[in-house]
Amino acid sequence: MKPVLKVVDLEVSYYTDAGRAKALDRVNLELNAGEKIGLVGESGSGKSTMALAMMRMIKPPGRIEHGQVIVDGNDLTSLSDEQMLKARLSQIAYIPQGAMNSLNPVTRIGAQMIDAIKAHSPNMPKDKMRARSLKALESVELKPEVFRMYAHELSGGMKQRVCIAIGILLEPKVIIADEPTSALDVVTQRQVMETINKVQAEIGAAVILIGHDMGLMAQSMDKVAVMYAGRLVEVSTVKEMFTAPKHPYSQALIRSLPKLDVRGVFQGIPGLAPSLLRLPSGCAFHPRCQEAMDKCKTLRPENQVLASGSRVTCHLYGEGA
Amino acid sequence: MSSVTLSNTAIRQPNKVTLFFRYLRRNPSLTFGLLIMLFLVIFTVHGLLTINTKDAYPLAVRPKMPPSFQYPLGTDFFGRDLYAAMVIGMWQTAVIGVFAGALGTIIGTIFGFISAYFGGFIDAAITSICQILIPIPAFLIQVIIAGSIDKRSVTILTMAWVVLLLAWMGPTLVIRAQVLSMKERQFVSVAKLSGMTSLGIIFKEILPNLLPFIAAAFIAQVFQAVFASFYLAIVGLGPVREPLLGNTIWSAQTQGAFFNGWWWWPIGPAVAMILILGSLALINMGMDEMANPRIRRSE
Amino acid sequence: MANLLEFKNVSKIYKRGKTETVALDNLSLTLKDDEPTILTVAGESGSGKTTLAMLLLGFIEPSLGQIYYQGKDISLLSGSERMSFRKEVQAVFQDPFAVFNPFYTVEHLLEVPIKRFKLAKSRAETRDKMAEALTAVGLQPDEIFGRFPHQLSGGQRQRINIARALVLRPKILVADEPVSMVDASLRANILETLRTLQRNYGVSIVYITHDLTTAFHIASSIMVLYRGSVMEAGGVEQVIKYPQHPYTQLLVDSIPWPDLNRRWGQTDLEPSEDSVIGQGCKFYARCPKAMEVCRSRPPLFQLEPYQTASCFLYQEKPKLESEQLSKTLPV
Amino acid sequence: MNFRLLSKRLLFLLMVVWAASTITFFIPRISPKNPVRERFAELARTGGFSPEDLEVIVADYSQRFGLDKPLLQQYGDYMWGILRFDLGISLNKFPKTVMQLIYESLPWTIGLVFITTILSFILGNWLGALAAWPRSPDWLKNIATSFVLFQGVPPVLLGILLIFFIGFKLKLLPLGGAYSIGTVPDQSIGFFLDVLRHQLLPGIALVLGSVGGWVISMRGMGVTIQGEDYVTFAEHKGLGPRVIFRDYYLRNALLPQITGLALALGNLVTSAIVVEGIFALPGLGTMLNSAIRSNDFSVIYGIVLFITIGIATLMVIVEFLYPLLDPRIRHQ
Repeated sequence: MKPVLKVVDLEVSYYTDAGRAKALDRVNLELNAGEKIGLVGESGSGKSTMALAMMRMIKPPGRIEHGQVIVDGNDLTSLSDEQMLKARLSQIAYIPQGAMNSLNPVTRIGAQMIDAIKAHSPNMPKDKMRARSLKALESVELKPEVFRMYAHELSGGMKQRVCIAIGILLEPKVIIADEPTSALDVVTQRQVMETINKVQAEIGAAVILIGHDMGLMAQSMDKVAVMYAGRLVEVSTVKEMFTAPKHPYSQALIRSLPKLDVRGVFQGIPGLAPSLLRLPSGCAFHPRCQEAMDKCKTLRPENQVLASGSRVTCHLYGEGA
Repeated sequence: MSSVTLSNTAIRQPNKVTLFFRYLRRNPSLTFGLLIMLFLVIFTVHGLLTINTKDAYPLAVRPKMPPSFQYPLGTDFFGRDLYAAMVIGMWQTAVIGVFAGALGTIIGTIFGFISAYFGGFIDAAITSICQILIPIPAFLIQVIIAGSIDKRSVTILTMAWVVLLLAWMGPTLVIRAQVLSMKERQFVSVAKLSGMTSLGIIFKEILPNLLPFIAAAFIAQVFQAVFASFYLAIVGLGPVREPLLGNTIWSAQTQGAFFNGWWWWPIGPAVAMILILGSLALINMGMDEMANPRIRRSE
Repeated sequence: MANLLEFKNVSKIYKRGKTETVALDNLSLTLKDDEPTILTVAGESGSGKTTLAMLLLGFIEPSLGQIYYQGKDISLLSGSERMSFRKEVQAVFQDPFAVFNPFYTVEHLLEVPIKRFKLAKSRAETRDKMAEALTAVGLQPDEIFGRFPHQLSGGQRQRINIARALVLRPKILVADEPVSMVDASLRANILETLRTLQRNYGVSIVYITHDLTTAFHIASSIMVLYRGSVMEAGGVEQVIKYPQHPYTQLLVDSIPWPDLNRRWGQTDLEPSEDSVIGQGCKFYARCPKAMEVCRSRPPLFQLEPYQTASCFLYQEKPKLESEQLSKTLPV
Repeated sequence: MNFRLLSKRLLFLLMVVWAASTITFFIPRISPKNPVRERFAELARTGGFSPEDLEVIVADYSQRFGLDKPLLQQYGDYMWGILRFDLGISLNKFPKTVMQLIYESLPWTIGLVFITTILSFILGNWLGALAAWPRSPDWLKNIATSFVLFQGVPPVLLGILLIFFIGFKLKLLPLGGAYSIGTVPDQSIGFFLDVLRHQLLPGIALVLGSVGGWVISMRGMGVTIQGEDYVTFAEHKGLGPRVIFRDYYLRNALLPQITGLALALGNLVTSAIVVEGIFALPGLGTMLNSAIRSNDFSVIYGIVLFITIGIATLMVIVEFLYPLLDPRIRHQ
């Protein structure tokens, strides 16, 4: 199966007063149509930067240094600005984290849906745009009345669903959801996640869910990608990740999770996340790694595919091990 | 919060002076404002040390002289050396501005704190008084007050008082709003839990955080005070004897300076006033930028 | 066995114009002096859990009912009693950044309580006390002193908050969502610190959260609130493994367990839109099992020794007076 | 519209009017200066009559103006007069009433103030929005931002400089006056153009002097709005910069500016009054100027009160129009 999304050697830096911070360091990722992947990591690990880079929405002082984002055969990084505008939403859509404030407070929901369609197909007849918007609202299980409402008349969960509806208006190939439920209660969170899964299945899009809640990943994703200090350290299927995580960081992450069967057994990851301004040499995780070897301090590990299908960036695996 | 997490081994910070200059480079309005202000201060101080104060008053020098080496800004119809008049005028403007500005800010800060911290009836009273007074153009009230004072007894200090009377509402409302939002901040709850009293919380927890706002309010007040005293003087309600900048323009105006070809008479004080108000406005703007830095979004 | 803290039929009603919001509805609760426990108060936003915390800390006063601390009504405490109440009932808040005054370095947070409650006689002793508290929560004092809050990580900041409470040797610690803004990988450490506190220093912890997974792991008992009323309460293992109230069932069923064997169930999710509560069960409008009798307010029914639910599904079970609620909360 | 809100706002308006009139009533009366005496003492100095006559005249006038009555009764009469739009009689242009004088000058000031307010609102907000908009080219940002510099400059000083450079040095436009000396006011286009020519310099001074304030506040507003999630999300939707600028950015940033309109009008009126004096334009300002010069106190108080009421009324009107523009307020 040909991947619908290919991220190749993506690198993003932020230029600050204190120096250059590599927020994304040679990240590679592939995703098939209809596949759902969760992107996890501590804050500052580069998850959100990854989403913004894929949308080509990195703003100064940040910059995409190099790399490609290929959606359905088109390299987004080589598009002109105008072409990129068209590609957003129609090729690759983004569902924001702060749904509370992501809708324009002074225009109706319907107008905000229609202007999105209009930006991509200016010649579509008005009633067709309207019909399409109403259909999207229906997909996310919102009443058609929402079309004529304002953002402040909706609850948090409803606003998040409006954002999802906007995201699927043009049936994109890839949907990026950036912590879409972080501000919601568990029940609403579950409703929103189920809505995302439902619309994803309807249009057959690939989904990237960014978050730090491993529970959400376990409940609704197919694969999990773990980021650490701007680097992708492991990509595995959910099953593999929760039963046999490969990278020591992933292992620590899984160990830190509360379990259902035994109460009171969990442990955190010792140490602190490194500053992106002065990353440790070699493997960035080595100061916190319990299995660190000498070469981890000097040599940066390469990404490799294991027999299990997991992709991992660690010296413990491969010929050298 | 920035997207960069600082680790244990914190990045070495350059010293404070370097940081300040680096900041100035990024905040041009503050830099320009401060530079102009510095120039004005040097000009005035230098002038006060070198001029003969008497030259700023009528019948001191030959009248109606255009700018020359002896009288760099010329002399006026009444026989005043306009350079000496400008130096004295700047000094007096500074006195009015700082006096009314400082007092207005202090009164406003106190009222703002009282209003926000105690709430209830006191708060309602103070805020409604401010809200009712604010739509009334201060200048017009000042005209009435200044007009009701015997012209011969108007001094620089009376000017300052007149200006001050309507200068406290702005800072009151600003500080009140700030204290109200601070009160809701969690560090105030924690201070309560740590056993601090209301008074302690006001002075030790809230006040230090408001210093930038108070400083900004002070600059804004000085601006307002200078502006107001200038307007009063320019319509002839200033202390008539004093060479206040507005007064000089007013007398040039009443003597038809342009029609008579004495163009240098009003131009000097006009430019000086523009520099004073302009530098204050720039500093104020720069401080606004400092107090509300744009928060960069991060993950 | 003296009662450390007692809520007696406490209600908190907020009035805004003509609308009244019942934030907490007739709650009775007791914490014992000699049995340090961790009690979870769970619920979504608007359930009244934060109101409960504010009442407990004495920041707001109940509209109805009384709160007693060591047998005395906290609204009638004398000066010295008030001081010791202040010292002994402490809190750790959700946002580990907002509790720091941005004007000061982080030790200000620890210095103030030591000075105010006169816990140290000299500067050196103050410093020792601060260092001791920081060490107790697993921090290196040298790495903390002299820093500003933004120079520390979220996990470090939250531990300093716990250290602040620890300095005072409180009897009760209200932990209001202490880990929801901390990275998942650091949560375990913070929670572990809290539990050590309870065990080693005999502090009773009221753990307020909407996250049942962490509650499951550190608490011994749980009380589930919905719109100000107790829906279900009891031993944490009992309630989370075998929830009986439809609301608790919905909550537990929606927990995203990081466990492949425990998937989200198929419970029908009723829309959570507001509807008139009236005099009936507060969950009536959303309840899949609502009956005619639910139009009146259900009392608590005792299901197990350590489990009670306010639901007519269990009306054949013995009624439990609301004052007896604490009996079903194991220590 | 909500009836309670309406009555609340009207009460506010009444309070403002009451406060303004009370201030204008009491301040002169607690001062030791007797306005009537002041006025005639001046006439006496210029040699109209003897000091003995002065006392008689003052007594006569005081009686005619009701100044001999008890203070509270005067206050009552005064307030009652205001309610009937009666601001008293001019001391100087007796027997003309203050209201008559105001009506004569008002159209000039209204014309100048309204046109300049609207121009500076549009220009200032447009420039401010462009200055904060990240996609504006640098030169445009710099030009827009440089208008901020005018914020510190009182229009009257700009007026003086304009008179000097454009009127006096270059002789492009008249130095002052409402229309050329010798022309007779009529309805012709020629006369209209002549008036416009005379209003141009004061107009420019007022617009330039007030535009900076709008640029600053709009720029600040713009910076806040462009950081809002809905603007970012609009970009994620693939909307063009034009649509985002107009529908998401400008529209939201402009709303709070509208509330500032009435207050800005107050400042502009103040400036216009002073500028009129410099340019010798007919209007409330010149009237106030000559009233100050001739100690015509009833006219001074009358003008102050009239303008205050006008501005407070406009504030209330703006506040009522605001919900029509902002759906969030409308639904509350």
